[in-house]
Amino acid sequence: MNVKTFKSDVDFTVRIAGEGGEGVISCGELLAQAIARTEYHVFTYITYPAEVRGGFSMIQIRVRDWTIYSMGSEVDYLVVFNQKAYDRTIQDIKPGGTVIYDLDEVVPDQSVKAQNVPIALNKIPFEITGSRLGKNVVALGAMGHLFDIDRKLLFQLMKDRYGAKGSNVVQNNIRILEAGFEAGRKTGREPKFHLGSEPDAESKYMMLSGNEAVALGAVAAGCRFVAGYPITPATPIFETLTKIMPMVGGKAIQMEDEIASISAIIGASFAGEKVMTPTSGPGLQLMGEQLNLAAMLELPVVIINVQRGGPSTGMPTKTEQSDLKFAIYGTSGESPHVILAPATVEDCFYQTIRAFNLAERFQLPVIVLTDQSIGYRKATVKLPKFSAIEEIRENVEIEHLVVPSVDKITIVNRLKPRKEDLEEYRRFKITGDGISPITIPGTPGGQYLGTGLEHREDGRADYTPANHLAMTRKRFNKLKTLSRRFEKNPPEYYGSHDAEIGIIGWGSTEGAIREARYMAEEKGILVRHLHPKVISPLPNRQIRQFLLGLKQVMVVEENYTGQFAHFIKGKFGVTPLEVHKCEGVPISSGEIFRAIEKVARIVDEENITRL
Amino acid sequence: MNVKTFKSDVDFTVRIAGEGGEGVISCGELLAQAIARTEYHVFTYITYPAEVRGGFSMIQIRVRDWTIYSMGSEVDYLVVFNQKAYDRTIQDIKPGGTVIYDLDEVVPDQSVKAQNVPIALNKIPFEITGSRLGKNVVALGAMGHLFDIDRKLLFQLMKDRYGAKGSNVVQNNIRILEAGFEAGRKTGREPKFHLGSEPDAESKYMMLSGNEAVALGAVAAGCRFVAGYPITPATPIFETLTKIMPMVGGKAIQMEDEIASISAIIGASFAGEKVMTPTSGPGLQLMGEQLNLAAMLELPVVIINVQRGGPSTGMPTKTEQSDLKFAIYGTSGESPHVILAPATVEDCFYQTIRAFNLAERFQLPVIVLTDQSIGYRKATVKLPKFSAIEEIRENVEIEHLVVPSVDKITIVNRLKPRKEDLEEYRRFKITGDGISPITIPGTPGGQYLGTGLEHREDGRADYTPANHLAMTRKRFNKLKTLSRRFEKNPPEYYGSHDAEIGIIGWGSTEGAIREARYMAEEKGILVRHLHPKVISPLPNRQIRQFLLGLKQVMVVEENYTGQFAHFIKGKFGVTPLEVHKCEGVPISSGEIFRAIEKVARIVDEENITRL
Amino acid sequence: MKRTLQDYKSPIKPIWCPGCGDYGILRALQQALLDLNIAPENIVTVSGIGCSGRFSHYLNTYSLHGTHGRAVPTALGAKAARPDLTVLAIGGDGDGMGIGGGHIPHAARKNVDITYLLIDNRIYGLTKGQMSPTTPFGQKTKTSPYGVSEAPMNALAVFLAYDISFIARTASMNIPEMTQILKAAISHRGMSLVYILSPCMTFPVLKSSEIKEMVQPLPKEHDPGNKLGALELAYTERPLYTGIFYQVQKPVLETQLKQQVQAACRQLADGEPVSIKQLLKSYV
Amino acid sequence: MKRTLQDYKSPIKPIWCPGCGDYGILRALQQALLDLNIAPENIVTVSGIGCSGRFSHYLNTYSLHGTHGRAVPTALGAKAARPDLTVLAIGGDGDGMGIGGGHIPHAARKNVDITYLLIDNRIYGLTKGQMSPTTPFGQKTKTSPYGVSEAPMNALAVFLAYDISFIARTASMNIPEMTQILKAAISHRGMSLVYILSPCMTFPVLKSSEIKEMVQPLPKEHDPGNKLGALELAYTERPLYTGIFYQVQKPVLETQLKQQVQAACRQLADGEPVSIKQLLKSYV
Ligand SMILES: Cc1ncc(C[n+]2csc(CCOP(=O)(O)OP(=O)(O)O)c2C)c(N)n1
Ligand SMILES: Cc1ncc(C[n+]2csc(CCOP(=O)(O)OP(=O)(O)O)c2C)c(N)n1
Ligand code: SF4
Ligand code: SF4
Ligand SMILES: [Mg+2]
Ligand SMILES: [Mg+2]
Repeated sequence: MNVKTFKSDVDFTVRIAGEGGEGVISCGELLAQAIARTEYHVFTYITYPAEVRGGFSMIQIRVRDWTIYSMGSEVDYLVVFNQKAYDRTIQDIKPGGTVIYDLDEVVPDQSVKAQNVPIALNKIPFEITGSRLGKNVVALGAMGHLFDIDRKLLFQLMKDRYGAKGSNVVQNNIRILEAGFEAGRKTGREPKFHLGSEPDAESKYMMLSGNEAVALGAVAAGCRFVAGYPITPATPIFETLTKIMPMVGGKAIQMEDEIASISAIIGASFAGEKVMTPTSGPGLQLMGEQLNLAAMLELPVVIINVQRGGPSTGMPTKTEQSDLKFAIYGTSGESPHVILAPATVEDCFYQTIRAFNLAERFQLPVIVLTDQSIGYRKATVKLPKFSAIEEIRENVEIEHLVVPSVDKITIVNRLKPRKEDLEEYRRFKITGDGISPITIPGTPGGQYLGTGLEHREDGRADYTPANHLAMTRKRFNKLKTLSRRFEKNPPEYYGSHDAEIGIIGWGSTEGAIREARYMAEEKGILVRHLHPKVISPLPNRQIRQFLLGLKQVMVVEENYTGQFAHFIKGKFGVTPLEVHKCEGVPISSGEIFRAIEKVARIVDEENITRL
Repeated sequence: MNVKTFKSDVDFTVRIAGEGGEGVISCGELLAQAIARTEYHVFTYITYPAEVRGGFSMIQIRVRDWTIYSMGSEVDYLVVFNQKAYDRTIQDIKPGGTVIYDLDEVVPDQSVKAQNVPIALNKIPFEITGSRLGKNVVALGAMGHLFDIDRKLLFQLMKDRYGAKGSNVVQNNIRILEAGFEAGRKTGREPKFHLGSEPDAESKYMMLSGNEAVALGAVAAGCRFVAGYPITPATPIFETLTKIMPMVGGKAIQMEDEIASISAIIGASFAGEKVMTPTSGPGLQLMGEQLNLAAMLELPVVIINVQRGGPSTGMPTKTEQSDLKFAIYGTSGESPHVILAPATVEDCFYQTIRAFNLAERFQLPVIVLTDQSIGYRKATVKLPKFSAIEEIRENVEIEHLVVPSVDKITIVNRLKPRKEDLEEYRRFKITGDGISPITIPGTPGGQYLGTGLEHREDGRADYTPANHLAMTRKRFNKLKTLSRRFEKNPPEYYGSHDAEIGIIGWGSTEGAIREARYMAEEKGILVRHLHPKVISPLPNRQIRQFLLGLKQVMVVEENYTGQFAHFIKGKFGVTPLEVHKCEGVPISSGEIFRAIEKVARIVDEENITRL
Repeated sequence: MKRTLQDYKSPIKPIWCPGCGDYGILRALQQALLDLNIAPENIVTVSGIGCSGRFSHYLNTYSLHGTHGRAVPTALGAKAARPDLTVLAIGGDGDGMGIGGGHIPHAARKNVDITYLLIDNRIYGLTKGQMSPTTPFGQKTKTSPYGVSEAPMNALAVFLAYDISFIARTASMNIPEMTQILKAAISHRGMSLVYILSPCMTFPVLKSSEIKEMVQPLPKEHDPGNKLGALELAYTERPLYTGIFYQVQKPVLETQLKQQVQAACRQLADGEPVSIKQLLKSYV
Repeated sequence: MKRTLQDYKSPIKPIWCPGCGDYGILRALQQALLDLNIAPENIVTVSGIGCSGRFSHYLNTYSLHGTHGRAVPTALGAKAARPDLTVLAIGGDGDGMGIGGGHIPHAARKNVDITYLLIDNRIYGLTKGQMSPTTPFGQKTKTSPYGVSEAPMNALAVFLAYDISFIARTASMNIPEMTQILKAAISHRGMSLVYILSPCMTFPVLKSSEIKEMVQPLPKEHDPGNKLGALELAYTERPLYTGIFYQVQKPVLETQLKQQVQAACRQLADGEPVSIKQLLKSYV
């Protein structure tokens, strides 16, 4: 990786903040969408209030002429709809940044070094429509002016968004938008960025949230059966799927709770479908018993767990990486399952496909751990090479399993029995790699009993000591086979081989860590960064190789107890420096960078030897 | 601890085996009960079939003139009701042991070195009553003869057991029992042990199963509200409580499922009661969301988890220690709770009391992990000194918390607010030790909001970053306080300080490890044995001290993946030799002893230095 | 001491959307508690998760805002443990008929003396507009973009089949009627269910105007002791009747539990509860 | 190919207690499947946990013996995924009305075309004799040593209120009647529930002789389309009627799901399902 890629010509951050119900998010999303149609990259981060109305709400948009790795820590443009929002966010403004605010509602703090741009956010729409609604559209127009966005593009997007509400609403909004442009112009500030005058004719980028990427990944992987129950912040995955599943001939069913949801997908998987259910901590909590059943029946199921602030109901609209140990150990007794953690919005798409491939190939539950910040983050995602999507029906060699990527997507199905397997079919046959051929209903002679009780190869319940040991071993053997496969991949880390400091992270923090590394490299501190996607079973050999030669390793994660750090410590005998954040908001590159600096000083001063 | 105590004059093991429905267990229990009324100690181990009728069933009874630590590995007397039971158990007979069997149903293996005692187990009752039932009573009579048990005592016990079925049933059974004695006499074998002629007039011993000990411990601790749902092997705890709770003025309610059970006890704890629910793995699985709620509301609740063979429905009637990590990490997000693991039947009583004390004092959920083997094991348990049961209503100093024992039982209640606390009552006030005074309904001015959402000190929902961090810290602070208290206890290990080999175990394996240590000491191998009862949070200092000077440490547990060993490895940087058994049956002292021998050889040969 | 409405209000200001039906219900509930003059410290309120789950935040009672769907068994535990308290459970249509629906018949069978306010807005409000068990067939919502394809539940009929010992329906804008019903419900010995139609402003599947149009008080001649009659009225779709559909006296959980203690103690030698010493000695 | 009863039997021999009602039910079910001549490989059987949960072990079908209380939503998933299969769910009174009771009304609302055999022996058999939701008031069991203190559930009334589209009651010893009912239930389009009274020999709360004494076929004139009539008969305690109480035609889940696909595709340019390429491009 090259240090130079960190520098960009265009790289700025906009934050819009207000109260739930003021249209904060839609304002930001329209802006982001408009920019995504240009040649620039966009990355958004959203905080919703837990309440439907009221409560603090914000969206942050980073715009860049190159791949974006994180939400950015300081804000160039701040748009605030009321005093509370101003007070709560003003400390994040970059010195000299621009603050747009309602001139009647907000009294800016004169001690802050910023360019204040008061606009009549409330009055303007009121004069046009007689209603108090529309300040978000004024703000959008004002930004349209400042960033020199093509009006027609914004008009089009407004039409797409509000068209269903009738032409009157669209017309009003367009008039407000016009007035917003005018208000922007009247501030006397020249457009700073020219963000493309025409929608990019043949864009190669989708604009996706992490949640949407997961939903699309499932469809791409061949999933045609989803059962779910709404829960923040996973609801958008399910909502997206209720819309798109029927478009591809699939099914998405809302159930009465999470237990019923996972039960339904187990039934559907037993019947032969590729299945999934999306949820968040409290929902996954209710699914454990059935998750265990799926492991025991050796049925492929994929569960998406969009982590939120915990424990208990906790902070539904906030982010946290605190379900790691729960996802791994949250089932009674001992049963194998796999945990994947996508690192970016794009990765949400590919790791979801991978989750299905692994679930099907190894006949076990796979949990994909994302979180609120990645789920609600929107980013530009490159379209995959469609010519490289390969559907392989079944019996893919384990050696040929690859990680799906923009260049190659392989779809893997479960192992079908050969004719001779059906002669005296043993569903849970003990094999070298632990995987037994599986029949689906409709196959004559393939009938079998799948029971959550301990059972023999032929499915019959059997509690004898030797059988329990043999079948436990068989089930865990699948995990071993899987580990062995992935151990063969080269250790995929970023940064310099000569670094003395290593950072290990997982999930949504990748971008922030990556940027922190760039910042460190600029200061001459070399850092190596490992970000495993398969986080259980851990890629032992890869991590060991990564640790080789380091003087200090840091583990970055968003929780209180340092869950991933414990694994690294327990399994590899190192004592990592734990960088946690447990505040419901993502860790920033700045915070990580400061930790790196500190470690660098210690490594220097204390003359630590390499691990 | 003295090596000599291992040797006894009377120490023998009886096993009765047959099919479910043949009265195997009641035969064994009557025998054990009779012996428990003498001066001898008794220890039983039971395997039930999962089916109501049919399937293998057995009970093993060890009799000794001194404290018994384990079920014993070889059998002196084997009673088998059919060929299947014979085939399945004969390999466990001690060379020269006695085998009693039905002469019509069983053909003994002549290659086995045992004394065969055929008896007409089936024919005798048929001749008396015309029914096929009663072979267990014949066997009981025959053993009555062989062990020289007072007939009157057995008659009395039969009356107690079958009295409710009518005098006819009792009379028939007594006639069959007589015939059994006669059949025993006719074998020509002299009574070998004289097991007391009269019931001990003033016995100081109870005969309890681990499950009963838990139920009684709850009552002793002041628990007066239980809600539960039947699940093997925890059902007897709940059944016992439905009977005894009303006797002490308490309440035990059967709910529609485990979610409702834990919900009800949360409601009752909120209302001010000491509460409990007993369950097993799949049930605990369903309780996680509410367990988390209790942690967030900081309400005392005690959950008993009687572990069974897992995962999923698994092997309900078999034993396993595989819910350890699940008990610790089985909740979403990060919330503190405490895990206790009783080591003996007696300990089930005292650790349950302790669980309530800790739950109340620290306002958090405490999980007591027992297992099928300890739950169904019956043993003689010394009555506590009643004069030493102290009920302290509230505000016990944390420093004064002691481990309840036969000599001293202190009952601890939750921390009540003082008058000034109520002036502007803050239920979740941040204090030095993390514990805030708690009101119960009916207290004027004590009204508060308890929510599973993240909240401020006064209970109001609050998701701001600083608040989440502060409250998470507060909740975990309670665990820290608790750890600090227990770290002050001296490391409680058994065996020699000079030992080079250490064994760490937890839960029901204590007796087997203890015996294995004695066996090793007899061979001149010194061993040190640590058996922590608080297994989460782990007593770090104690374990560290225990490890000091060892050359090799073994961790013994009954599961597949070595769950406790992972903690020891992860937290203390040692690589323990893992001795697992994952077969649904308890590990025996012999198996552990053989592992010790092997380790001793390695330590010797490889000249390992002390840790 | 003369109590006022203020005594039942917590210092937290409601954050429901303007016009939300929950405001009226909160108002009526506070009024009912005041009219019955129940000391706030003797009230336990347990609520589920949803917009309606927020009630516990706004009442100056011992308030437990638990998890989704578990308000009723939690309230049951509180009442069984402390029969001296007034215990309320509150939740929405998703909370009480979706995820938590399995608990209701069993609370009914135990006939625990709690009052359950089930607030039906025919939508999942808090999670922003997904279909609920009472959303009408064909309705488009965020999770039924092609229209709901299942039949809505007739909640009243189901509750009658559960034989809950007090069952009433009312509407969030009928504050006087609702207050009267709530008073009757709280005063009833045994489980009482007050089923409240309430509009959601933000996801308007059930609009205020529709409710007003549909509801009508029960015919005067209806006998609340007549279950089949109540069922027939529950199946009537136009009008949607409001009032007390059903009320009977049945054994109450708390009394039953007391009788268990009496029965247990009668079996004992001296008819008194046993001490721990006696209890342990009985296992010798 | 002429099938025989043998084709529906798995090689595993039942281990129920002698005289257990489950034997007769197994027999009738196998006979019904044979009479309908359904290929064993096209049948999915999902059972819960309990003595009655063992049915899946003894049928030569695609059999899933799941967890306690989840047979119905699991079966629902199988059927929704594969409408071509015949899907059965089987469980006991504890499994289906206790822990699993919350799922039934929602399967009913979806009207998924499965047949659910709910076997009521009024006790928890497998766990050895604890009270269940239908154990009579006052009955002593292992967890009600002082007598059950709650009202038993009137299961039929509840199922009628759920509006399950086919509801019948029968008894385990009435093999010919049960076979006929099972055939009608399996042939019914939509969710069918066959509620079977069955004696437990080992924990005899409901005895064979009692059942025989109590049951009687429904009056001939009963119209299964008349719900209130069915409710009245369901409330009749003596005799306990057997036969088809209720049968109506309603939209079936599988059809509804198909219609969703059609609706979705109609909205698309060419009326054909989209490819993954088209789908992704719509997010550009
Ligand atoms: C176990 C669990 N699953 C899902 C959720 C998400 N959730 C919160 S409220 C709600 C539904 C609320 O609807 P309703 O009960 O009708 O209440 P309303 O908001 O309409 O008053 C859901 C699904 C949750 N909190 N917990
Ligand atoms: C989650 C869970 N809780 C409890 C149990 C224990 N359990 C197994 S079967 C059963 C009740 C069975 O009763 P019923 O459904 O009436 O079936 P029957 O045995 O009478 O046929 C219970 C409580 C379990 N297996 N899983
Ligand atoms: S979303 Fe609906 S139910 Fe929720 S507060 Fe707003 S109006 Fe009320
Ligand atoms: S316990 Fe009862 S229900 Fe279970 S198999 Fe025996 S007779 Fe049948
Ligand atoms: Mg609602
Ligand atoms: Mg039953």
